[in-house]
Amino acid sequence: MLLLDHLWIVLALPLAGAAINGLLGKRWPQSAVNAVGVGSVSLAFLSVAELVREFSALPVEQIPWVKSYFPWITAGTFHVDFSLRVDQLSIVMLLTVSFVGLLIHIYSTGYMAHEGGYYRFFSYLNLFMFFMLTLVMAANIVVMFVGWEGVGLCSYLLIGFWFLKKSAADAGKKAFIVTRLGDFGFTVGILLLFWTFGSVDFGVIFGKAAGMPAESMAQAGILTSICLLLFTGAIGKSAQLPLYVWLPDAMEGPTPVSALIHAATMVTAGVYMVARMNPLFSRAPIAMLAVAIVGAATALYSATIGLTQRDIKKVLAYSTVSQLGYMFLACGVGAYGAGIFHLMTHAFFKGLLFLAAGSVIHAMGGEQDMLKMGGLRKKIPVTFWTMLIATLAITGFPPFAGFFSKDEILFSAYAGPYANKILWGVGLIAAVLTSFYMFRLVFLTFFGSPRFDEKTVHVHESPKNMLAPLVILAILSTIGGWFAAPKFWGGQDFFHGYLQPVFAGVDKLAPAPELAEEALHSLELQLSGAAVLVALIGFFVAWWMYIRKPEAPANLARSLHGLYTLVVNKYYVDEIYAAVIVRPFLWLSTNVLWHVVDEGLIDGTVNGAGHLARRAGGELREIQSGNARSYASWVVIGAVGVTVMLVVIWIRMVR
Amino acid sequence: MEFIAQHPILVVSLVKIAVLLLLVLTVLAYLSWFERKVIAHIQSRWGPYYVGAHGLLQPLADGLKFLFKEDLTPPGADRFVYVLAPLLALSLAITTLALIPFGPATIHILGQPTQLVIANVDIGLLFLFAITSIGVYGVALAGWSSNSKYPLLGGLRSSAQMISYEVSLTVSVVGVLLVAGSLNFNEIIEGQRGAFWHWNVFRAGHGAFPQIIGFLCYATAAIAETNRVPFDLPEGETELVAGFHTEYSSFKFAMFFMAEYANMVTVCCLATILFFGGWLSPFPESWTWQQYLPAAALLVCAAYLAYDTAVNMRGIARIQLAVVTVLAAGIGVLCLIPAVMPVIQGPFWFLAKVAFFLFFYVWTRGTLPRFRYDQLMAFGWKLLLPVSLVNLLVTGLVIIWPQLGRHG
Amino acid sequence: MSVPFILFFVFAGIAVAGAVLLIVAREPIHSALSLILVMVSLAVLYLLLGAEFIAAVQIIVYAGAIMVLFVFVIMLLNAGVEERTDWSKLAKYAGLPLAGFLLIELAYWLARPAAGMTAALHAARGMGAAPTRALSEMLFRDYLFPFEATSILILIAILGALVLAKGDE
Amino acid sequence: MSAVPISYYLVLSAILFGLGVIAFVFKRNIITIFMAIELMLNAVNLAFVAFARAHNQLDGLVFVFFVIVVAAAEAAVGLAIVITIAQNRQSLNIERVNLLKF
Repeated sequence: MLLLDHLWIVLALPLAGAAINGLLGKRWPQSAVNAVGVGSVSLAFLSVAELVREFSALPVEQIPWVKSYFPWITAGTFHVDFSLRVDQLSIVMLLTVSFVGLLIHIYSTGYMAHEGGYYRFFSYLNLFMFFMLTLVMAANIVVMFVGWEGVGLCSYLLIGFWFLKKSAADAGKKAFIVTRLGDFGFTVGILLLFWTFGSVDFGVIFGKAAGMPAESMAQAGILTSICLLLFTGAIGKSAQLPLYVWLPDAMEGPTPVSALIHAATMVTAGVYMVARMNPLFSRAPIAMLAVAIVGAATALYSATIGLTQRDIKKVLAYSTVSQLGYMFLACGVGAYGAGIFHLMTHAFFKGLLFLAAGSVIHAMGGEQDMLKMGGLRKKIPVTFWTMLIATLAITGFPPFAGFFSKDEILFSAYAGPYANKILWGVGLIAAVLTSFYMFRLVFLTFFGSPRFDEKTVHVHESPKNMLAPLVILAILSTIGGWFAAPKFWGGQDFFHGYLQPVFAGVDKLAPAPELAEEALHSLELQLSGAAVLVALIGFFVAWWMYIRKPEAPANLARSLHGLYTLVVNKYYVDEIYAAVIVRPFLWLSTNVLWHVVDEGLIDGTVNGAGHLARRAGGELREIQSGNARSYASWVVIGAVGVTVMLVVIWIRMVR
Repeated sequence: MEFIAQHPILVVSLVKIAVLLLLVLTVLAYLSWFERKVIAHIQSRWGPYYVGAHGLLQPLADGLKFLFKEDLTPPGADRFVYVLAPLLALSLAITTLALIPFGPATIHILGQPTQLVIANVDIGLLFLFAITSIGVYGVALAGWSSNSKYPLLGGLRSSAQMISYEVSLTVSVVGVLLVAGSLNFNEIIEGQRGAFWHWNVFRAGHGAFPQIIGFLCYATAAIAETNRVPFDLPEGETELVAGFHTEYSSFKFAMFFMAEYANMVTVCCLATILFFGGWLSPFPESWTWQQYLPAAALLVCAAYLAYDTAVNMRGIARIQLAVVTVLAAGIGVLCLIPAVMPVIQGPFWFLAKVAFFLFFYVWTRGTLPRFRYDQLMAFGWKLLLPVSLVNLLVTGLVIIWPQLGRHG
Repeated sequence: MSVPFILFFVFAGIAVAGAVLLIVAREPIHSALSLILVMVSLAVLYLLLGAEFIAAVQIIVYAGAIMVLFVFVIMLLNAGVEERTDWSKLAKYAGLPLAGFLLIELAYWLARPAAGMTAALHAARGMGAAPTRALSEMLFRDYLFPFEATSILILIAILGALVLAKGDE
Repeated sequence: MSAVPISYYLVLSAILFGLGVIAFVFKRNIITIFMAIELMLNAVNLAFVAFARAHNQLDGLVFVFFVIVVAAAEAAVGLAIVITIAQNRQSLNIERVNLLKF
């Protein structure tokens, strides 16, 4: 029971690591920084493992396990404890986060070896781990919000890690600001939550929510508005339409950061939050629908953009966005379990993809343009094979991890409690595109003839401490799916069984349509067949375009010129935002807020006060004549004043 | 008229004051004669000799001389202060004597109880100090007002010196106060009742500590306080002509002169009271024959005078000395009258002791050279004050020793 | 008109006269003398009030030590007639009138028997002289700490005076 | 014989205090100003004694004692300062000692 009683240890470890590295690490050798950074995270992972062991020994009635450490904010009826909560959902998240985090830390020791600010990097990473774990273990939404904003901060710091590079700094700012937009909604949602339930504690909220009647499509109520507001936060954090724009730019950050924060963990916080709030969402159908639609739309939309990107990391970024869209689609159709499952598998293979991409870039000496690569298959085999596995996983070939999760999402979109054929179709198309651009990536990078100058660029395989994580993640991406392999595939659906208690409410509210066993099987078979077929189509198209006829893409681009340019330029979304939002805002800030309000009002007031003080001082100064008799006279004046006052008071008393 | 009837105390006091004033003035006058005589003999001279037998009329001559000298005021002098200074000096000096008890608290003169003191104040000692402490002004103001550098320097010196030594004077007396436990002269004296070994100088045991050191400090400080040799810097002829009273002449000068002697007397009286049992006789009271001592002393004196008259004197001097002899004999006989005898005891012993101290004063003057000013100050602050403080400390410790023992 | 009244008025008059003299005198030494006059008469008033000890201390310390110090300094610096510069307009037009006003005000408000004062009067009649012994006991028992504190203060004052007087040597 | 009413003493002390204040403002000679301060202290002392008498308490007298002691200390230091000032500025006129201004 050590860790169950002292959950804070899990958080304290990375925080301590961050503090030590951040404060002392500057003059330390890299080995020491590694020891602290990686050591703290590995300890955190071990403690999580121990926590899982203890948790599994816990009797059912004690779940969820909540521990409150100290009252944090108390204002009238508004009371917030710093309290942590552990249940199956957070266990899954904990394991994923801490393990992937650990691997990526190890990877970073190799990848960042030649970078300046080494200690800073690891301190930020550890800090990020701390906030992410806080977010996951939070027992009330305020503490969760702390983690939420904390990871945002770390993402900002890490995107702008090379802050001397303007694009990096701008990207960091962009990420921060765009996310803020979402967080605004999130904050309002929190207030609304408190206003509705009189508490911010998950236990209390869910308890009260369970008593509330489910709202229908016809009449949306407070729950709907809460959920929508919270979901805006999720949109911002998880880069969904229309706030996805920051994520591609976030690729300015070091690749491990992209892997950890912008693929595996942080961006999935939105999904986690929605899943965590499932008792509310399940009672707000409109919100559910919104989630599903946004998810599906994002999945398709960003997949299309992914088709034409040339920067290897950008491709992965857009694929991340679309995969997140899948997860929201899952949540939206009530298959939270599937969503979380896809979250986990995605963490594995997307992390792997990024790390592999990082390894490629490392091998290419910083080159990120796929059109300047090619034929790397032989030169960096380990990277190649791991990346191939990851690609198979993401495109959903059995028996890789992605297959099960994606298949499950599509299935529940087709036949789940909130089934919706259109969404299913969209998801399917997105799957085609996904497999296309992923294989495009693989072909462009590893096959064909080298399109770079072999003299200048001598490709080399990455060091062990970078390859080891790749291998481990590859293994996970391969077998990771079997947790959830449905009975139909001979698995025993461990994952759902495990998460069952958390999402119990949903199934009660919206039970899956009853189908006969064999009908179910046939349906599932057909759907998954479709999925695999789709993936194959994507594969062949990619193969045809980039292996058989390398000139085809150019022709296609020429023939569909307008569409092509549109997509290449990401539908000009950034430009539109710039024109519609950023410029007016800038103009407003410059001409109104700055020149009028700030300079005129605020500075005017402050300087005015200063001038006034100086003038007054200049006048009063004359009193200091240096003539002691004048001073004596002042004393006399004071004495007279006091005595007169006393006399007056005395008279009052006597009367 | 009936106002006086209401307050007989006023009458009595007035009478006392008159008597005392008369006595004191004559005594002061003759002190100068006494001093000159003693000094002369110390320096193996004759001293005043021609005015009256043994120069006994010299003081009268001096007085006349002072009266008839021209009384001039230096130009640019601050007239008011210039006149004020000597008045202040003398009046204060004499006023102190009003506090001195010459005899037991209550004796009977003409059947009614009387005190041989003008003002028996509850805290007489403090008052005496108060008055003497003002005495400084006489000298200081004199020095300042006569608008001349020697007096100014003299005044400065004297004020500095008097302030400095006043401290150790007071401190050295405090030891006695601890022993006596009172500020009233009569009580202090009564505390020393018994033979001479009960006097504060020698008294030891049960809450008392011999004040011999205290007395020495007191004597030294007192000499300095009265600007006498060897501490007579304010009027050091060799460097300051005559110090603060250089510019003074005639009667004002006489006032300073008398003031100085009056201060001497006061100081001696104080020494007698504080350290030597005031008007108590040095012998155990069981010795009843001692009550004849005053008469005896006077008669012996008269006898010697008679012999002297008969043998050495010629002409007018013989007559004068004869008168003195008769006076002495007469007083001696008077002392044998039972009614007078108890009255005379106290004053006799008191005056005897005071006389001794006055002689001691003159003696030191005849013997010791003058200090240098810095030596004076150093002596006062670095030696006298610490010693008297230590004396005070030891006395206090000895007195509270029993309590200490009881507590711890 | 009994003796105490006469004495009071005589010495009160002397005191006030001395204070006025202090103001009008132009020679510092005259001011000093008049101040001494005030102090002595105050001592007498203390005696009237039955505070013998305080009276004695008043004369010994104030008249006998402090004022002597003043006179000494005046002699040392040979302070002549003070020059009547009038540079402080404030003192001329505000300080002095207000000071006078203060005097009148205080005197006026203390003249009327204030609350409880009359009762105090009768209490005062009965009381005899303040016994020095009791005073000393109070001083050395109840007020022991302040007493010690003042002794320290004196010591410090002496040191300060020494340092100042030594000047730059 | 009747005692003098306490209020007489108080009035006297008030008058003396007021005169002290006047002197304090009116005089130019530093030493005299010092004396004015002493005068005020004396006036206060008188009030103390009077009140002590009025209330049959000795505390007032003790205070007077302390006031006197402090006054002594103050005079010692103050006069030392006066001497140094006089030596530095060759004048005792307080209006000439006016370097410490704006």
